[in-house]
Amino acid sequence: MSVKSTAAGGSPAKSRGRTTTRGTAAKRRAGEPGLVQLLTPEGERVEHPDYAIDLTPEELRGLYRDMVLTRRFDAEAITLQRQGELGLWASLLGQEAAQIGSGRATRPDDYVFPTYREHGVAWTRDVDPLNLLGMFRGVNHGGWDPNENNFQLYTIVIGSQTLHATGYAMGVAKDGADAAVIAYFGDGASSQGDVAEAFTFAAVYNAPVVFFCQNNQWAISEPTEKQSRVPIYQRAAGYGFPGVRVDGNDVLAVLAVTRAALEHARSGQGPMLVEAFTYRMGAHTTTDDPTRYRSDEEREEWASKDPIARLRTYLEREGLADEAFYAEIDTESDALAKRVREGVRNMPNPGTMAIFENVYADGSALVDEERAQFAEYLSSFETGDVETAGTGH
Amino acid sequence: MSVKSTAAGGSPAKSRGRTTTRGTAAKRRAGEPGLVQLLTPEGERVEHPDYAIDLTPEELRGLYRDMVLTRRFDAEAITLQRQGELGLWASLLGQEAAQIGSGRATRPDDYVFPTYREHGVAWTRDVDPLNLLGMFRGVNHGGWDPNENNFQLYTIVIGSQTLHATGYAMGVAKDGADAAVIAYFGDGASSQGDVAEAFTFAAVYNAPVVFFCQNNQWAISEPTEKQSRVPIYQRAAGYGFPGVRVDGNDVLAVLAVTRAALEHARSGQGPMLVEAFTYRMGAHTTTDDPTRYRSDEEREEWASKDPIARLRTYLEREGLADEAFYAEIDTESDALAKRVREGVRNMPNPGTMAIFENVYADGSALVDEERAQFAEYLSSFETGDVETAGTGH
Amino acid sequence: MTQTMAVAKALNESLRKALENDPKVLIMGEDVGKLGGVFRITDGLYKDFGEGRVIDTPLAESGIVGTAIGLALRGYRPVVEIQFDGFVFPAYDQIVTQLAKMHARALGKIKLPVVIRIPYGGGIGAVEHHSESPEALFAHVPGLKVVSPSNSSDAYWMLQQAIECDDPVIFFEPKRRYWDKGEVDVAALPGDLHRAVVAQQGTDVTLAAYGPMVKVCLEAAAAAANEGRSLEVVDLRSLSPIDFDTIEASVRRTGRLVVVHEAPVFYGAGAEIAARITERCFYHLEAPVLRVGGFHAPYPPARLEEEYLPGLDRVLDAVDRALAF
Amino acid sequence: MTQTMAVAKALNESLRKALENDPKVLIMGEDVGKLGGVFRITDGLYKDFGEGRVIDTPLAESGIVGTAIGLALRGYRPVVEIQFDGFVFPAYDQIVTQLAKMHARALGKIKLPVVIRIPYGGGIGAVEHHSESPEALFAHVPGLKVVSPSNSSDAYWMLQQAIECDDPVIFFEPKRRYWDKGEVDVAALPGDLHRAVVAQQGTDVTLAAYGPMVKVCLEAAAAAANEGRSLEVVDLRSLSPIDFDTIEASVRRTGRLVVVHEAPVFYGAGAEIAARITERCFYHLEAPVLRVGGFHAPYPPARLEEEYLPGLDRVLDAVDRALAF
Ligand SMILES: Cc1ncc(C[n+]2csc(CCOP(=O)(O)OP(=O)(O)O)c2C)c(N)n1
Ligand SMILES: Cc1ncc(C[n+]2csc(CCOP(=O)(O)OP(=O)(O)O)c2C)c(N)n1
Ligand SMILES: [Mg+2]
Ligand SMILES: [Mg+2]
Repeated sequence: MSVKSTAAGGSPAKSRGRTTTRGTAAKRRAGEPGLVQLLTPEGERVEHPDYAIDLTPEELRGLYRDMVLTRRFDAEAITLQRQGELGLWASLLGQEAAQIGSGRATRPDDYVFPTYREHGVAWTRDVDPLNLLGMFRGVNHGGWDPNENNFQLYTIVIGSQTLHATGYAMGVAKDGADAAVIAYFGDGASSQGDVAEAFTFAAVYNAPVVFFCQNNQWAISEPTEKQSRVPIYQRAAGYGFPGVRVDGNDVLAVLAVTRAALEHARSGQGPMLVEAFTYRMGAHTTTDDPTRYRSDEEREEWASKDPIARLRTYLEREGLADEAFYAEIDTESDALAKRVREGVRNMPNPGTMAIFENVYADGSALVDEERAQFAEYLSSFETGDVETAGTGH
Repeated sequence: MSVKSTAAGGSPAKSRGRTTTRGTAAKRRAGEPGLVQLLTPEGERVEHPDYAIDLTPEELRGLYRDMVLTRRFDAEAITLQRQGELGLWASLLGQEAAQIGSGRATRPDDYVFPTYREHGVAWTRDVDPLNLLGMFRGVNHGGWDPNENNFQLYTIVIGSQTLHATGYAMGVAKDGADAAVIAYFGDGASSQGDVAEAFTFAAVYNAPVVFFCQNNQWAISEPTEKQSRVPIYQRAAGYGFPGVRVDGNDVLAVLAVTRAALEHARSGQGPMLVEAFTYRMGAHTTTDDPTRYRSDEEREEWASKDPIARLRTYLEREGLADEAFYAEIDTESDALAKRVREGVRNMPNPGTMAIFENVYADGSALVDEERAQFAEYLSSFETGDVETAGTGH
Repeated sequence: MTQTMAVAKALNESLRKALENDPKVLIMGEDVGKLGGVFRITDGLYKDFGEGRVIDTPLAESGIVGTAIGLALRGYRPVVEIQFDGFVFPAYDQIVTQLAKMHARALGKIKLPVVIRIPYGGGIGAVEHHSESPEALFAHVPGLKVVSPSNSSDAYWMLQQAIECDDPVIFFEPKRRYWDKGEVDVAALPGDLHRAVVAQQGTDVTLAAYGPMVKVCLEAAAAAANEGRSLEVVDLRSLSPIDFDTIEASVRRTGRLVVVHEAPVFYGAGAEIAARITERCFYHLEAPVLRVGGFHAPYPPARLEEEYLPGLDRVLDAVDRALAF
Repeated sequence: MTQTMAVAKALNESLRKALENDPKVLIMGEDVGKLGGVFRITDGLYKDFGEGRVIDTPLAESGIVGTAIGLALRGYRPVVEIQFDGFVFPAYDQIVTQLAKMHARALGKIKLPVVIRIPYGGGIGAVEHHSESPEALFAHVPGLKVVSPSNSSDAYWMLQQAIECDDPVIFFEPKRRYWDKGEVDVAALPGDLHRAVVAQQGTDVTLAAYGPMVKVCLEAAAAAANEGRSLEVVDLRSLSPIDFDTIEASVRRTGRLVVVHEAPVFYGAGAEIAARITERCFYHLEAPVLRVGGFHAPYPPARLEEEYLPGLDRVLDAVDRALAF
């Protein structure tokens, strides 16, 4: 297949005016050129000249299952947050196709660098969902072994992981390994200097990395227009590699495009940027109140493009799954939710002295000293003036 | 007779050039797609469909004079460095057209944000050349009043001034002022995250700023390929504004393109990127040894595109200046060199207590305390144990 | 003219007043517009002053501070919000190499009246990067002023003063005190922005703290009083410069000093205070200056922060040790 | 096996040895390849090890450190060069929020063996940003180790050890000592990277210094000896952690301590040392710990640096004051 870029130089005469008023989402997005789509919002299968995909019914059902279970996991996490079991949750609601499609495009040897919202991608990498909950519960800052599933820790500082991904990809290339790297980031993150530097390094070293931008239209309260006045995928061309925009609510298109991009990288052609055009259906996190900055209509309009409903319509129309299949997924979902619920509730708090663990790999006399002093201090409560203990240290 | 670029169509253009060298010019431009040129290396006047310029003989002579005097100033600074009068010098040799052409395109109300090499631009802004030498002599870090000539202080941290320029331009737009801002930076700087963020802010706020990249092919020892695998001007499109590459050794083209870009900005159309394709003929700075990383042939090839020789050929061919003119410039050059030489030699060292000056605008008790203590310490030498004084404090 | 308001509200009113008083004042940051900031410190300002004065920026901290510098050069007085302490570092280069130095670079010919507001410190049960106390990393840098209010009145007045100051001011807001209420006299003439105040008089030991820890120290003083010990609490308010005179005067009375902050002790503000006060009060100190603060470890996950953060007991333990010396 | 070489050469040989010993070691930075670095510390390495091992990077410090982190995650051991002290700040975010914290974030399951070499300090007559001493801004950050050699032997061995260390190490090179020659025993087993050493024994006052200031202190000790005063000089070598035991042992002997560094005194390393040593040696100190260092002002233009930098006289003045206390 061919990977196209959209490059444009130009003279002042060709400059593009800037929209000062925001129309509805539909109006803004209507007629977006170059959006790769293989399944319409109405669940109709369409073809694209550059991106083809041919999946077995089983594979199609697998994608459906992935998305449903991911959504169920996400919903359970929101509930657990409301119940006080988690301190915070960043929901992926609405972004299931972007995450499952791209995650399923990766091979085991590929390496994933997520933000803090890639629960669906983690699912495709066989990361135990409970691992994702530790930092949101506040028992650790991540804590899993990234090398177990080639899935790096969640990274909160916006954009910084794109550089780690690029460096990792440079290493992959050095090793001559048959693998690629994928770096997730958001529309907001596209403004960070680190992301631009990652583009530069990846291009200059021809690193096998796919930059996967989930443009979910919002960076907390800021619409994408606050980050860029042209579609984000176009940025790649200016750095010398191809960019493509895919319907991020179309799991087939995301899978096809990401596969092609990863293959592009793996085969020595260097980096590629994929912009998955999607929508954050929920709040930014559980502490956010999106009613302060966006309209119900916009949300409703995107609800009609729901990635799961879309695939289900297609499966039903084509008769690719029977009732037993859907029933089984319901059962699986309940089991997953139960496991997550119980797992979180039983997740142990770290011991106090964990504060001093893993600051250094090779140890530090300073940490040793502070640990010893603190241990002595704590033990003073056991032996002596217990009456003041417990009111906070 | 009409001389047109083979790379671009457009309306027939008037030409003062001659047919005899047409092939050469066309071939050169064909090799560099999109390079705007109005004067060939052979001193031949050509037309460009998008950028026209019509200068009086006096204006043409003015540009020549600017370039010659700038070069002379630069040469004198190098000499002064060799003589130990300056600690360092960053020569602009070879970049006179890029700087004079762009600087002369600015209007008095426009504002310039330079790097550390824009001696030619400073010249066009009527900044006293002696001001530029303070930091290289080590008597200050710049020290002139940027608002006197709307020429900001030299900035050494690569790329950071592009954000200041963008913020300033946002202010210009807020004020509804009829002015534009121009930010200089190098090919190396194009890799800095700050420059990318400046592009983003400028585009999102439609700020009246021209990003002027002098691609002099080298960032110290690193060729441009270490910064980008596509021409730098193309980066603009991905941020939603126009980019253009101009022959940076062609003062007419630089003037025309920068004028258009500034007018684009001033007229509310937002930012623009100009890449001036030029060459650093000398060392990066006086401490650099370019023989370690680049070839004589390269330098010689670029010498044949010299910006000053090119304009002189044109002036001579067209009979636009007489011997008296050239003689006068020689005299002026000598006078300038003399003034600079004497000015530098007589430039006073700052007094010791200047260390504590201008740390804060509103003062600080801490600085006051340290100043007082140091003054007391210094005065102890006057009164008592003078024998240890003078061996370094 | 005294009103009761939370620290967050005091900051909000302070910004409102600044926007009203001076058309050159601008608010900039991520989500400061329609949303009113993740802590609602800018709530209502976008609505009342418009997007020309209250500016939602791209998600790029270096860009925010860098363009604020440019706006300041143009004559504006930008008040920048960094969303959380842990996200100031992408802007660190612009702050340290440009904002802090430009006035000196110009030999005083230009001014950089930029305020950078940073909600800081822990205690709100947040995830990584949302609970840090990086103030020492700014106080060490010449050219910056660093302050932190501990209560509503100081929140209100110190922010006004920071905005009026012609120097760059890093304004650290104690985020876990945002909801604490206090009296604000909006008509009172404020004192010097960089003066420390004795928040509680006492005779036995001086506690020096700032921002979120002042409350802890006041509680410690109250608890100690029950045991018959009289602690003096100095609210430093300013971390660069530091009002050593006020601390010195207190230590000359009490003979003992404990410095308390959330930031790691190692190379923290307490070190500077201990060093300088020991030099000034060598013969008045009955015990070495002791420090209570964060450990040399990344800020821990939320479930450990109660153990990690200096509280009443750790402060009183240090008081005990100072008295036992 | 003892050879005489300049500090710059010792660093070069050390890098060469590291590249030879471990195929995972990489050199990265601006102009480190063909040019051999602006100070020629990587001279010849590009030629001998190729562009796969000695990597000229785009001009972007955050990118350099950020990709070095990625390479470390892939199993490499990048040794990064920052061209000058004043240019490390664009990388500060990656260093502080990622490099320093990732090991803890993973509960120890991944390691970040990245060395960041920074030529630092003044005295070479350079322009702005080329003479700074930002070490405290790194030492305050948990998760980083910070060291600085003062002589050829330490340059050679400490760099080896930093590269072998599984933690991120910020390696500050005293640029004005690059050309100072010294003995290097390339066969000697090195001591602990974080141990301080007594560089000169004495009895009256302890001088503690690191990097470029060690030489000044040794000269001060020699000058003082002529006046019949015996100064002990401790070369700290490591700034995080600090070997307080060695300093304490010295101060228990001498009773007096002067800490010397180029960095601004305010919130500098001297503050931490003064605070901790005063706590440890309260009854042994005959005078408060005194500090000699940079002022709270931007590093001045070159023509003022001789006045600005702590020299013999300022050190001896502090010694006088310590003895007169
Ligand atoms: C450097 C930095 N600045 C600010 C934040 C606070 N913050 C967390 S998420 C977020 C918005 C991110 O938007 P986007 O990149 O579009 O990702 P999304 O949350 O939509 O998935 C912000 C501003 C941060 N985490 N890091
Ligand atoms: C942030 C930063 N990193 C490194 C340097 C050191 N340095 C000074 S000039 C230079 C090369 C700049 O190249 P370019 O941007 O092409 O400008 P030119 O010197 O060619 O005009 C470097 C690396 C610096 N000044 N700032
Ligand atoms: Mg988003
Ligand atoms: Mg260059």
